[in-house]
Amino acid sequence: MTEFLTAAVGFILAMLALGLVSILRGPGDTDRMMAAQLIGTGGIAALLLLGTVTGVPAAVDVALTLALLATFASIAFVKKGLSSLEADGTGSTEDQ
Amino acid sequence: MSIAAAFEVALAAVVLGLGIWTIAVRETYSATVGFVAYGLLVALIWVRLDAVDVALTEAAIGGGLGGVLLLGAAARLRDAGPTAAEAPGKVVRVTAAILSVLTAAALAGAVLLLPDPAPTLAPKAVANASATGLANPVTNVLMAFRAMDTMLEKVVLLLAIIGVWSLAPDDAWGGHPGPRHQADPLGVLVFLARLLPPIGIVVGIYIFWTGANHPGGAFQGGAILASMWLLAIMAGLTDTPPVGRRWLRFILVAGPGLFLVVGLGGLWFGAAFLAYPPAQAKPLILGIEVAMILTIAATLGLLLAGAPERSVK
Amino acid sequence: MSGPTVFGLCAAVAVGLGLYGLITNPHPLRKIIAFNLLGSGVFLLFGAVGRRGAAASVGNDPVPQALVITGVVVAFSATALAIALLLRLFQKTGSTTLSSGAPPNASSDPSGG
Amino acid sequence: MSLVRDIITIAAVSAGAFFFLAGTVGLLRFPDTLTRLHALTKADNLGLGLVVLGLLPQATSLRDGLKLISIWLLGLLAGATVSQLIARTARQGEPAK
Repeated sequence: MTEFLTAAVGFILAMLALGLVSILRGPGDTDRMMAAQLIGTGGIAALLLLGTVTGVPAAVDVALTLALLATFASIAFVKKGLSSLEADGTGSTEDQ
Repeated sequence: MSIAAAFEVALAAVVLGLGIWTIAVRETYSATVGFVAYGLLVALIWVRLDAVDVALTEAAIGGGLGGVLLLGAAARLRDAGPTAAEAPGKVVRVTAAILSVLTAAALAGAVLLLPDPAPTLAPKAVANASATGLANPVTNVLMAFRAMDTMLEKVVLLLAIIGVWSLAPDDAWGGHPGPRHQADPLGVLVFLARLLPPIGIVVGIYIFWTGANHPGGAFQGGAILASMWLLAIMAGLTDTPPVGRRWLRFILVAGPGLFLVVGLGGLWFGAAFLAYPPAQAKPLILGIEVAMILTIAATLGLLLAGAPERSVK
Repeated sequence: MSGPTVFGLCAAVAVGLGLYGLITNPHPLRKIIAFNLLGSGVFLLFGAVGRRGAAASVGNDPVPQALVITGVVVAFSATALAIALLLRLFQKTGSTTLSSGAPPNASSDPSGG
Repeated sequence: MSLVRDIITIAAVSAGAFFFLAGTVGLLRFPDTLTRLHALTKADNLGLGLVVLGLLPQATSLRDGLKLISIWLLGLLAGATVSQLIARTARQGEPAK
């Protein structure tokens, strides 16, 4: 069971890494805004599996914290991205 | 190589890959996004190292709040233009590379040559847990055995906020930090900013409360509360308070102030500075932590908001 | 190779990366990021050492853990102060250069080398 | 009993891993931001939900199980709202049609 879960967390980590490569390469900033969202799903899944594998039940609390903070970071990505778009002259409907 | 070892190498490689991206990429915004991802993923390493308290802190403060702080600065400095004039020459680059490789190699050598069996203070920390009545050894070290460090750390937070505020322009002295955010009141952002903070506040208080016996504590809980406050500010639901307000300043000094009073009480009634009387150790520590979580949440939020920019109208 | 060793080596590389970025990157914000990366590497070293000191049913020596938690908070405070200084400098002069010789907004002129 | 639990875990976690694979393939192969956003927030959230479902039989207490479910609900909430915000930004970034 532990071997299976370790393999699963390794697989999800590999998917996360590939996704991060794709997102960080862009081409635009809107793609990069997804990075925190990706960690908010893939990273949390890896963390939950890792907690079960390593025998750390409190990993669930870390996942809970990570879920909240990743959402917060995503919102900040969007807001800061918007403010830089506004600097370029294009406004936003969300901010009107 | 066993499957667990392969996984550990893969995890280290992913985190280091993000580190290389952060250093090597040209654009500052991309580097910042990479650093946020790095900070959030380092929490996985900390869980693997069985240091869940640190994992919580790194995820909340190192990755989340720290990353957003850097991100805000990157967004504002966007039109600063390239600073190619200052780029160091080839000699500096090669020297820096050699220096960095030597430093990393020395540290790697030290890691490989660590003494066996490893020295540890864990048995002592566990054996003396009965002195405070708290089961989490990390909280015991932070709040009792090395309480002086924790108190001074709160003072550092306070000094940082004084430093940030002192950078305000004259006309905004004592005013609101940061811009006033506005958003469509029926939009998605406002919806999330109304829905998430109640959940976040419950989770923050839970992380704080569970810190007595399980991983968690006032910093981690305070960081979650601060992020929820900032979410409401970013959605325009509330404004940053003017930094001249008396109640705000009271909250900012409540944590370190109560800590200092308890510490002096230990000097007066007990054996030494910050010596808790054994019978009241747990209530005293809890009292300090309740004051501290408020102070930490307010301080972290205001550090992210930055220097005052708008005067009180 | 055990877990603490792998992550200890990872930490050593992170310190090296951070140091390189801190010296060579001309942009002050990038220097701050690099410094945070360096600090994170140092914290991970503490974590690896603490993991080796696991004893008495505690998975990681609590004393280095507490030191790292204090360190993370102090590093965050220092970062916040550094960024506030940088933003004020930008607000005041319109540039982020620290060298007093270079005139502001002369960014396209690679005279320094 | 423990065998049944393990089978549920293996099946659900495998299915979750498959959806993470699908999400990543989408991220790598889809041409523009909006479709990639779709791949990320839908497939990955389903993957997270299946991983949570797979870990539920391994949870040691009811409280841990409830926390696992609330993590997934938080993920869903974040995915639904953040993808809207990012998509809006992406629409403003591209030229008007």
